[in-house]
Amino acid sequence: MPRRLIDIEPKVEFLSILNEHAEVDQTLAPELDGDVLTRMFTWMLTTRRLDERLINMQRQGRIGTYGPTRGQEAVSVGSAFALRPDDWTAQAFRETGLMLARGWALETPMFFWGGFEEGNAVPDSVNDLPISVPVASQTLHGVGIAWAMKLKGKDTVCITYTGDGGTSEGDFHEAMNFAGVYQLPVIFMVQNNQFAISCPRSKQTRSATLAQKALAYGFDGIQVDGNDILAVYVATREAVDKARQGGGPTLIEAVTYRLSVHTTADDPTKYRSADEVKAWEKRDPLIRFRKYVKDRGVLDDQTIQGIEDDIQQKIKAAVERYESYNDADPLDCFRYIFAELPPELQQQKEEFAAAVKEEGLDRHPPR
Amino acid sequence: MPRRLIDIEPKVEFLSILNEHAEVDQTLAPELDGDVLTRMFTWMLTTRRLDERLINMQRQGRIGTYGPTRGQEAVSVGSAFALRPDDWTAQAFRETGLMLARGWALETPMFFWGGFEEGNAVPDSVNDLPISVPVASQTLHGVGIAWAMKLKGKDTVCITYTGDGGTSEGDFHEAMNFAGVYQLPVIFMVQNNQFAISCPRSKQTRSATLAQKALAYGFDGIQVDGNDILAVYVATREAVDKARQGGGPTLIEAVTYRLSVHTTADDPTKYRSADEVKAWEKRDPLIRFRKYVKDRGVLDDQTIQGIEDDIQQKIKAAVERYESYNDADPLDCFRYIFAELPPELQQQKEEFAAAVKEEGLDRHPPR
Amino acid sequence: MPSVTMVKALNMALAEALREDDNVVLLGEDIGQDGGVFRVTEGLLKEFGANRVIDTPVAESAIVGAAVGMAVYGLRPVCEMQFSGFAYQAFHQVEGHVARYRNRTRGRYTIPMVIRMPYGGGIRAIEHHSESREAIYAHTPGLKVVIPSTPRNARALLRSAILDPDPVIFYEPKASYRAIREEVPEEPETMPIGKARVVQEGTDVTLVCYGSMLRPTVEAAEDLADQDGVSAEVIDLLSIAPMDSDTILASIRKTGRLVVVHEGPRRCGVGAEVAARVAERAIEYLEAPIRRITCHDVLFPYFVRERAFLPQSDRIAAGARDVLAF
Amino acid sequence: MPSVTMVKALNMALAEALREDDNVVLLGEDIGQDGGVFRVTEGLLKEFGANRVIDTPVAESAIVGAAVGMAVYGLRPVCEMQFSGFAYQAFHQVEGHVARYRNRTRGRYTIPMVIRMPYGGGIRAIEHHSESREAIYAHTPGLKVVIPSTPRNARALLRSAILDPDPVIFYEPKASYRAIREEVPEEPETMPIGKARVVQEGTDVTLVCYGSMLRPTVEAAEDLADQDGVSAEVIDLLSIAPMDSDTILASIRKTGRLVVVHEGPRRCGVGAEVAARVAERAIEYLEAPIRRITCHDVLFPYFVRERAFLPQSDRIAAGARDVLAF
Ligand SMILES: Cc1ncc(C[n+]2csc(CCOP(=O)(O)OP(=O)(O)O)c2C)c(N)n1
Ligand SMILES: Cc1ncc(C[n+]2csc(CCOP(=O)(O)OP(=O)(O)O)c2C)c(N)n1
Ligand SMILES: [Mg+2]
Ligand SMILES: [Mg+2]
Repeated sequence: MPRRLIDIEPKVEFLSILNEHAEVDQTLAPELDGDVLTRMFTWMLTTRRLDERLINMQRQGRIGTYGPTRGQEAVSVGSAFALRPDDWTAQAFRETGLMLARGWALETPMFFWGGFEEGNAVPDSVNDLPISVPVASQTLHGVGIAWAMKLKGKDTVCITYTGDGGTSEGDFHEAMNFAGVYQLPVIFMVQNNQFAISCPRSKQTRSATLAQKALAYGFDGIQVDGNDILAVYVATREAVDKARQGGGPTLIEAVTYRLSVHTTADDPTKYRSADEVKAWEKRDPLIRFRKYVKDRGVLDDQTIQGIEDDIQQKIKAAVERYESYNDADPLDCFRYIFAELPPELQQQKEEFAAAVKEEGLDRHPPR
Repeated sequence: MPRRLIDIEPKVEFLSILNEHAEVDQTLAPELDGDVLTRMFTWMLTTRRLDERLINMQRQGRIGTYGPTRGQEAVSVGSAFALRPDDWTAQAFRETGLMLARGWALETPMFFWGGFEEGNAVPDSVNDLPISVPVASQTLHGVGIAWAMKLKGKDTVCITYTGDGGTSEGDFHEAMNFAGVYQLPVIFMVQNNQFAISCPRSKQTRSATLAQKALAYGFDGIQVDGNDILAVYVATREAVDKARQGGGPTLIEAVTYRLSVHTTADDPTKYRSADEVKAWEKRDPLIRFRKYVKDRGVLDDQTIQGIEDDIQQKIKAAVERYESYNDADPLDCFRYIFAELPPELQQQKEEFAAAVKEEGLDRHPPR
Repeated sequence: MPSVTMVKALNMALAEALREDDNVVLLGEDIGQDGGVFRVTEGLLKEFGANRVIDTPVAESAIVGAAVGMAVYGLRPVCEMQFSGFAYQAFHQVEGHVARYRNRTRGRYTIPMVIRMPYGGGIRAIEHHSESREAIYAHTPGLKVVIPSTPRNARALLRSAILDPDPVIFYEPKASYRAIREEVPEEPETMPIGKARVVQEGTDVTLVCYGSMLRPTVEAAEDLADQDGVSAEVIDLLSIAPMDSDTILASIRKTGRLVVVHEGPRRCGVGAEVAARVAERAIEYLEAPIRRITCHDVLFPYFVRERAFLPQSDRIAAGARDVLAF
Repeated sequence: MPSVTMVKALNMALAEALREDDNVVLLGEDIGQDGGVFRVTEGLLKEFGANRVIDTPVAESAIVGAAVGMAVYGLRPVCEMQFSGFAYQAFHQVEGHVARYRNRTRGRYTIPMVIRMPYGGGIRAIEHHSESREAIYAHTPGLKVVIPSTPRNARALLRSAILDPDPVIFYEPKASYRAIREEVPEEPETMPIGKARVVQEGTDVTLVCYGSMLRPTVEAAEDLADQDGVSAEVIDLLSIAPMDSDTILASIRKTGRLVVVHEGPRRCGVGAEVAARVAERAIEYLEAPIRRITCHDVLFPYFVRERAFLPQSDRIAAGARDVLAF
């Protein structure tokens, strides 16, 4: 047959379990015990509350420009729960929920957005990369980590995160391609929050879904409701299990929405309507998951209030740790550049030390 | 339906018209009159003969390293015939057939591989970019040209060429994505010649076809038998017509084979078997097209011999023009760098001129 | 004469170019609907439409690479890289094609393109948003590299860059975007690319700077005058490729002393080039070692530590005192 | 002691590293089955297998970016860029991550990585295959940049680079790949990164060079001795970041005259840096203007014109005569 359709493999799926009315598809819902559901809920709520606090801190000038995560908590928390502690992650910059659920300190994001390298303090026991600012560049690091795991014969996996905008970068393509060629235990989580700053998803790429981009690399893609933590969890879990067993990579498109500004320097009224935002606020992942855990009798208003209080306590303590930190020695830039400082940098360090001392900047308070 | 397959659009096709036994599918064969078929054949044969000559010239040290095109003539000649003169092209480095069919001088490839900038002498009447060496980088230039055409309201198109290896580069991805987003009149011709130097197609990417990569960008992809000039012509023509009418981009994967070395510096016995090459030699695009034009009564052995003689004459004349060219002034590097030479470069030019004169290199014969 | 910030001045130059020449098109991330993350392109989409002011996906190589095609075709693209720290994604297109097309085709195809990008520290930004790496472009043959320092010269130089028949990297000191206002004429003006500006004449020491370092350098010159009675000559390079050797050398022949100031790293930076030119062509006039006041050859720190890291007027004045004391 | 080419010496160093440390892996285009387009990795796939010597698709950013992940995880990747002219495709990974990870994470994650790439002209290659742009890496904080010049130091320095806990750009002079043979010891050896080598002592003029310029520079020194009775000191930098100022300055204090030689463009090149260091710290010893013998700030020509373009011993000797005549 000289002119024929090519049958494209694999197929691309869509998955939703807990919809915006908090209706749940029982056949698809994962079996998670009350403790896990409580922790999921707690981390989502913590992420939300920390986000609110960080916005306030930015307004008060206590940190710099900040990139909120409001509305996207289900993606980063849900996927975090599908991982083992010995798995690795390579985040972009809107995965605060992941960091928290993986065990990062609550004050670490304050340090990051506050202008401290201390904001990349990966806890000792945690295998995560810090925030990566150049869009999509970290997808390649995730590939490299997964590759190293495979070469070393481990059964661990690595998950990388990027945004809808990130899928347009060459690095995303090269990462996906290497992952396919070497069948690496890597999961590409694309947080499709509908915008790359002002660029709407529809103008980012012409493909109907981001999930189908996996077809270009010969591996599985799945689109999930990213405001549905159960769907995110299930899809990630399946991808992780498959990767762990040598089944190779998966692309997960999590369809969500950035309810807040791109960063605190951004004015979204320039590029989207209040109505659109309102419509998405109804699909808030936290509202439906709160209802779900209540409906299932896992939590009630009182226990939730207890969790709220506990979170506020913890955030308060984190803010105090952040604000009382005073060790911002300008000479640090010479301390971590190389394992051993070469003579010419030793000399620059001395020159610099003398200058900042002379200028009274050596005891420059961090804020 | 909360878990379902996503229907992927558009579809990807495969096309073959004139198979390796020179059997033709009459329903699909384009209606081309004898004159066109003769010219197609002539350019294919010219490309083959010039290729043979260039390999000889390399062996004799009359040019430098050379990248042959043997076996891939149907792709570049066939696609050239689907274009109008006012269309543009952005080639990689294995499209000699395209250059010739578009009107480039026969000696120009000699200059290019002989180490002269004169090897980029685009004829005045021709809208082609010169050879582009950084793999896949030219796909973006093709996109930019198509974009300019669209912005200017032209009905012209641009075709870009790259190899199977080129599809792995970030630039290919970014070019495809922009083409889709802006619905540009651009055709991506991928010469899948099964190798990127030593890397076989199967290790270049995991996707079953290269054509299906178009799905990642929401536009049409088609795989054609790249050793079948009729299929190449038809697929390109359809893509060109669609683009001209505002229908946007197309990816064409032309499945072919590099019958010769990657370049004359390459030793393919390191990475492929003689048997494999032999099998592909049977699928030589020239053998089947020669049979086709003979079967159709367009040419006979005698007319073909006449064409051969004429080609040899023309190549001989081209070699003479190349060999008699003696104008390789080393100062040229200062002549074309900017429209106007800034003072500091004027000064460097004088310094350089004095040095080469002193060293006796100002009259350095080119070869 | 309206008094404007550099952001506004750049906006004016872009609007003027778009108005005068249909072949001018702008491309970049968030430059249309959003008006640019620094608002340099504010209002331009509305006035000129989406075919002239083009919002792109997040893909720097595509922006520059597509602009190469546009330029070859005959347009005059003006690309914006959102931050200089993300222009490396496009560097292979810049080095491989933008800088080469005229030479490669012996003038048949040319690249009348401008690539604008904000650079430098001082705005309390996150990683990759504070670096200065102008020397990388200055080291790349085939490019011109222009760095304005005030609203008026920013507007005039951007106009010159857009009118230039060859590619220009237009490196914008983002710390100066809104730091000062300056009067600009009603009518568009140009400035020659490759000419430095003697900001302040002096006889004792030459301070060479550009971009956002102009302000602290002028302050240092004032301090030196006030506190030491020293007469410093301040040169604002404005273009680092080509670089105006004549103005620098004339000054050194007068003062015999050189301090070069920049934000970029020291090793193989613009300061090295200035020093080398003086050591080649005016060594006999030098009365003291030259001095480079620059960021050090380490990574630009996150912002709580940047104030100490960036050269300030104190450090520049101290450098001048050193060479004066020799 | 076997006598080997630089290609073989590099091959030995790679084999030794692969043999000694399971964490060493090689990645690159055509480095496995094909043995590398210059045959530097010949035989390694066979000895060490496809998990250690990895053929990749054509994607430079992926090679370097994946190697970042590998390095963070604990491997010691050695990447090959097929030509330095195609390393720009990965430059954002180099600048953005390779150079930064240790500093970013305050030592929690480190990048013990080597990126090898052949550079330079003289092999009659097509466009993009002849350039030298080492200064771009030297200008990037967080990198070491090593440039060997002979088989023996190539082997020793590559070993040091692989053992180094931080990222090293290993810039290989391809014109020297097979130009000479040199005896190398049976046992692997290292050389300290950051130390220059005085190739030939002298008292009248200092010639600073590196990489493939070593040969013409030594020839020039011989010419100067033979024809002019001039005693030239030849310094081979071996590493341009860090750069061994002490050796350069000690020489200038002795000779009072400096000629710097390199293939890369002049503006903001390594020659500028050497000149600036001398002008900062040994100006009082300089008896003549310094001189840079380099490629000019124009594009590297296609190969029929390259012989005149590349600095040769004549041009270097002429430069030395100029500064000696001052
Ligand atoms: C390579 C690169 N280009 C540009 C930027 C500036 N920038 C920061 S975030 C962003 C948009 C990213 O969009 P997306 O990937 O959808 O992530 P989101 O911000 O929506 O989470 C851009 C363009 C950058 N950080 N890196
Ligand atoms: C960016 C870049 N990387 C590497 C090279 C070296 N190189 C030249 S051709 C080639 C293989 C290209 O393969 P493919 O795209 O399939 O084209 P083909 O040679 O088969 O025509 C490589 C790796 C290059 N020219 N450009
Ligand atoms: Mg987004
Ligand atoms: Mg190929």
